[in-house]
Amino acid sequence: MALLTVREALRDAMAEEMRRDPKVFVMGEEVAQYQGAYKVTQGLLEEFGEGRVMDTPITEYGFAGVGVGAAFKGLKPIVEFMTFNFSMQAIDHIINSAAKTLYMSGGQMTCPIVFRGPNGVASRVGAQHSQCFASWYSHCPGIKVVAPYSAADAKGLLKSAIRDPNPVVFLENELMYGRSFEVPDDPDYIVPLGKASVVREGTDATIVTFSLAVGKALEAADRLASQGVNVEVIDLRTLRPLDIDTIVASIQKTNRIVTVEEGWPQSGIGAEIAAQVMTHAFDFLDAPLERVTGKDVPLPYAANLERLAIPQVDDITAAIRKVCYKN
Amino acid sequence: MALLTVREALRDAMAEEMRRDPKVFVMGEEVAQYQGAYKVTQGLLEEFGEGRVMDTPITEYGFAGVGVGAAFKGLKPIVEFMTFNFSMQAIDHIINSAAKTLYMSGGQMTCPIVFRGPNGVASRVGAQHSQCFASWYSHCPGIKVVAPYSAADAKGLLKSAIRDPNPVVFLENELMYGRSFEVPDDPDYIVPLGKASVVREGTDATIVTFSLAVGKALEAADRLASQGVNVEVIDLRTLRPLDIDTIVASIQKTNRIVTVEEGWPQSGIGAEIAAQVMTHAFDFLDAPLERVTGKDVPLPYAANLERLAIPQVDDITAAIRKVCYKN
Amino acid sequence: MKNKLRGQSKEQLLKLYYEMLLIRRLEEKSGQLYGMGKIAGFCHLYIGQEAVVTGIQSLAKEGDSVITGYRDHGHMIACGLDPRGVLAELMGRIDGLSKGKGGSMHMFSKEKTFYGGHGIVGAQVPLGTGLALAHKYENDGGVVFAYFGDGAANQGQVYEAYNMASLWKLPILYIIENNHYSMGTSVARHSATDHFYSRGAGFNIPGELVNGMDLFDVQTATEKALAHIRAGKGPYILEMDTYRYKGHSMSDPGRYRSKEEVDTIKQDNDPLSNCKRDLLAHGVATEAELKVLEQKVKQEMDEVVNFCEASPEPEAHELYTDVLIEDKQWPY
Amino acid sequence: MKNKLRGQSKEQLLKLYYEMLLIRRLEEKSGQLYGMGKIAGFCHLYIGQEAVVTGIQSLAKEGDSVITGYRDHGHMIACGLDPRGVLAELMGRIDGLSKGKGGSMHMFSKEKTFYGGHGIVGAQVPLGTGLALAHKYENDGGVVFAYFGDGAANQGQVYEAYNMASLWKLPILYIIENNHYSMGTSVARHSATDHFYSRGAGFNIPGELVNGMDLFDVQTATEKALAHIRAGKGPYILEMDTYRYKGHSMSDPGRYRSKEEVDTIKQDNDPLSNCKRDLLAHGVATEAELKVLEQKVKQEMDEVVNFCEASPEPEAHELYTDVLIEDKQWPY
Ligand SMILES: Cc1ncc(C[n+]2csc(CCOP(=O)(O)OP(=O)(O)O)c2C)c(N)n1
Ligand SMILES: Cc1ncc(C[n+]2csc(CCOP(=O)(O)OP(=O)(O)O)c2C)c(N)n1
Ligand SMILES: [Mg+2]
Ligand SMILES: [Mg+2]
Repeated sequence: MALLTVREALRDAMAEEMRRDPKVFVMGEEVAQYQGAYKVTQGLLEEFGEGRVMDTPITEYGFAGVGVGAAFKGLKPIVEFMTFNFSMQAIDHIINSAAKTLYMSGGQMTCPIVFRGPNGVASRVGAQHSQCFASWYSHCPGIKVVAPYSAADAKGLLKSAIRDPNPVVFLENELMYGRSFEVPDDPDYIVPLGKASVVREGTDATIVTFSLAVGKALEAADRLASQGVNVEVIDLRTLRPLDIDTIVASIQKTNRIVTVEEGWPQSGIGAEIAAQVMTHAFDFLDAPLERVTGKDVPLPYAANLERLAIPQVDDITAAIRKVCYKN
Repeated sequence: MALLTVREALRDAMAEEMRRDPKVFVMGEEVAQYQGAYKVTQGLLEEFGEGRVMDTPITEYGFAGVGVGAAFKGLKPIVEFMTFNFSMQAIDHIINSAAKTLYMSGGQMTCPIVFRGPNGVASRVGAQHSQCFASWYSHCPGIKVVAPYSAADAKGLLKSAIRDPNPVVFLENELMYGRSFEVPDDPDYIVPLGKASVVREGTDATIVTFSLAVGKALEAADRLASQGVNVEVIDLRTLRPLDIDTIVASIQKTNRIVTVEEGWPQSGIGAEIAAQVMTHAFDFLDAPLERVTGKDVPLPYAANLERLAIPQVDDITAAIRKVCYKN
Repeated sequence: MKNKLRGQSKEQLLKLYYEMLLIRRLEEKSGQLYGMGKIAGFCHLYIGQEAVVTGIQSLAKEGDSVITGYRDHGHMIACGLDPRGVLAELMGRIDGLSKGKGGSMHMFSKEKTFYGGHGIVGAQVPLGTGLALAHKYENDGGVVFAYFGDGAANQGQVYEAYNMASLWKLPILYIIENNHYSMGTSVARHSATDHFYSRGAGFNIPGELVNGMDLFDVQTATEKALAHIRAGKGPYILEMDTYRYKGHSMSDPGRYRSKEEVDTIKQDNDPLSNCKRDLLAHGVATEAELKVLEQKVKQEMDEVVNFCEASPEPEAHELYTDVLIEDKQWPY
Repeated sequence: MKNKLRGQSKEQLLKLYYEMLLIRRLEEKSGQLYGMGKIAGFCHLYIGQEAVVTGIQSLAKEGDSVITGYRDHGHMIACGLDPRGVLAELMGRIDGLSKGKGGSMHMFSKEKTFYGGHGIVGAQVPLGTGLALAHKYENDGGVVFAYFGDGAANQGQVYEAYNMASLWKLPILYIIENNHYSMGTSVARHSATDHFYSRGAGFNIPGELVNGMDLFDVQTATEKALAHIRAGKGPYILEMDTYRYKGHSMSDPGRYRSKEEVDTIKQDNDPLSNCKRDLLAHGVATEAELKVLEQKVKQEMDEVVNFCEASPEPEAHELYTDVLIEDKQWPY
């Protein structure tokens, strides 16, 4: 085990896969000479050269299309969006060109591409730079959607995403880049897409969450433990396909569930889990599912309002207490 | 009352509002000389001239931005997308420029714009031309999202949308354009945004749906009536803000609910309703909510597969029988 | 004047004429089958533009790549694809190139390096540029042929692609099929300029206007452009002045142009007639020989239709296949 | 040489110099406050480019509209906005132009017809074109000034907007502030061409390259462009050759260029020094007079900072306001 930041883990994942497969390359704004706007591609240009680490102009629609075209021809592009907010310019190629073409071609045209970059709220960057795309992308068939929390998962999942023959949307979180975690040394360490992880076992209630909010959920669980409430925390890790089995198994044990996400509530990840829990675990529920989400507003800039807009540990503990009827 | 097609009702709504307010204008591909790709803007060029009915090049990103800019300056554009599939090219302006700017400007910058056009599955046009955007748009704060079924609602809601000071995404359905309904003659007939409509009263179960699927729900209700099951049908009409009160009131009566939508299941409209029903009506539910949705696949072209991919009356009756435990 | 035919052999020349004929007959047949309800949805016919793709693809080499929009039937024929795979797809049958799941606008052939068939106006331009990036990455000498319309030529993504292709010197030929209309909107009403070939100048890409109704003019211009591209000098733009005889898609009554306008072109500047005229004038073939060819195409088309009519719809389970590649080999 | 100052009065000239100074000091102060943690997130300083917006806006008329990207503080000053509204916004306070809810990149003033402050690269170009459409629609004689960077100049939406603006002859001046870098990427590395003004040619829009470090050159070019636009001849492009002294945003260490490169420009071609030199050379003012002005700006800035420090954060309920306009007047 080595202590690595999420940033280093992601970089290592790319570097290892680029060593392993000459068809893997990285493209995006500032990924080469600048070493990445958030330094996630640090050192890649030096090791792999300009031909495989390509700075692009600020033309997301265009370069996402270029990436998809290259993938149609068998290359394995990793397309970095400086942040996923800018993927809105490119979303037509992600959905219409990457996600739908395998189907529209009757299985002929594969598109082994990874779209990655920071997603969701960063810090004080305002409404246009803080959107969470978890719900949008995971709504759509034809792609896989990943959103890791720990550095080990970030590395293992990104390696899986690069090797996966399908288009993968890989949602990172800028505020996680600097956090450190133990990561297995084994360069063949790899985490399967589509499997959630129980990051803390518990018996009284289940929190289902992903990305940065996993940390807040764990903190909430710690606090609740000292109040005698024993919470299980599930890190979804992959949002499409969604690992409902792990969620249902947990509910069968705890009978209570809270979802936590930073994105907007309406038709978010929590909504989908609510619907599936109804279908698959209705009779096990001792309380209605509670959702903790980002507030239903564009993200404000002011420090105090920003804090109010995103889920805090207190919101999570309150939701757990509510489903446990401990008010 | 007059018998009008949805197409005529939409045209009349635009024409009446253009007569009423000189700041209202229409722009989009083929809206003027061609009279609309689906003839929804029939006659507008002749009545209002080139200055107010403007054909655009096929540049959705650009002309959506132009519309938003014009709205910032106080005009009231109606931007037609030939279909909402192409709004993916423009979605950055719809969300980042139109939906978020009022908030980011502390309330200064208004954006009274309507984005309208056919949404979802048409007939045999394949995966790139059949996506339903109900979930994506209704996920986002800062806009209202409307999806009418009947001609009267289409007219009354579009008039409201044009008068509304906020950006409105108005999702029509190509297959509905030719269907006729009674429409009040009163040119001041207008339907408020944000209110669902109980289109059929019933006692045994509730169907919540919108757009074209309302017709299928009514057909299913008819069939079920002959089997002694008395179904209430709610037409949401507006997807954001969602009228949860009408849904909850119905569940308090029927204790059973089925949602029907043509879009993909994951984090769709039905998912949101499931979550809200859990919160607001958990104790009234005698069965878990059932979702009837488009299949989780890109839409196929072949006639037989297309039929299988979208909700049919049989799927709805089966879901109702399931929540009524009549299998 | 012999030069006009560019020194091509009789066999080569007849093959070209045959291909244009095949495209036209296939399109006519598609129109008929559409009328009979056997083809549905959007169906965009290529009639009138046959010389463009036939001329250009006649200069393609093995390993080059092709990509276009939704008006793609002709391009597939020019790529050497069996018309049965095309028509069966139009009819939504399992023997279609996409097993009936794509339809008219969405067909592909990895074998013939034909990369679609794309329904979103302009999308094929960055996608094609990505194919070119792959050719350069693999250093395989291949060139991309990326076709798009005059309407598509206004799309912003085209200019984003131009910039990258030029900056990175990618091997790609951009072909603007200017058929004078973007659906119902004439070029004068959708574009600030009459022509599009010169818009590459702002991105250091040479461009040229070509008579797209003359197969041999198309070939000559293509040869020059390919010399530039294959020499590693980066992209090139050819704007083909051409014309579409039929409506934009099957539902278009075509009120935005006069019958005279269409008829004049059909009579005076039809690409097939032009070619036939040249073949006869240069003594390449006799009227009788060409008649035989025409008969052959007709017969071939009948066989194609019979085959397609007999092809079944995809089985119901196909609804759920090809959404994702189910790769059981993880961790790969 | 008197001509150089374009016959402007002493008052006018000193106002221009004052404005440039004010922008620079405001930006320096913002940098300091950022360092102290009182400003956060993205903050893009305009230092080095002051002559561009000052020169151009000096020729704006009442009723004209302005729009730009995220590097917008200078533009607001040039539009006559109170620096307190700008700095309070940067600090996330209720007296900010957006009540603290927008931040550095998102400020607006309907009163001063300043339409933002937009965070998505390139977005302001179609948005500005829409403002121009509104001016034409209302036939109010107004012109739009739409500013964007060299990096933004590659965005496809720019060309879509060019095409519409030219086709519809909209009253808009497109100003490309070419500061030679798009974040860490030099023009040579992000663009197939060294310059951007000539890309308008493909859309029938005239364009010109201007020394953006010289206030008076900027004014002269702007005057010519505005004459074209106000005569109803449609859009015009001015590419301003300029330079950004600071990092792209506050977190940028600037390793992509040498200290010498930056220092040379600061020393030899600073827009404020250039202006000062001209004012002195033409006897418009003495060193002492300019010193007084500099003192005045310094003092003003101190007052601005004091005001902003005292301004409170928005109240918690503001989290939920301004999402939608709550209009109680339905059916209106
Ligand atoms: C982004 C987008 N907008 C609109 C459409 C609808 N549409 C399909 S083809 C077409 C006209 C395209 O004209 P052109 O590029 O000249 O090609 P042509 O049809 O003449 O071959 C339009 C508007 C689309 N498919 N994609
Ligand atoms: C669509 C989009 N992509 C990326 C970014 C991130 N970004 C912000 S500014 C910038 C560089 C822009 O450079 P330029 O247009 O030259 O303007 P300058 O910053 O030099 O004023 C980038 C990449 C963004 N805001 N929007
Ligand atoms: Mg055309
Ligand atoms: Mg720049």
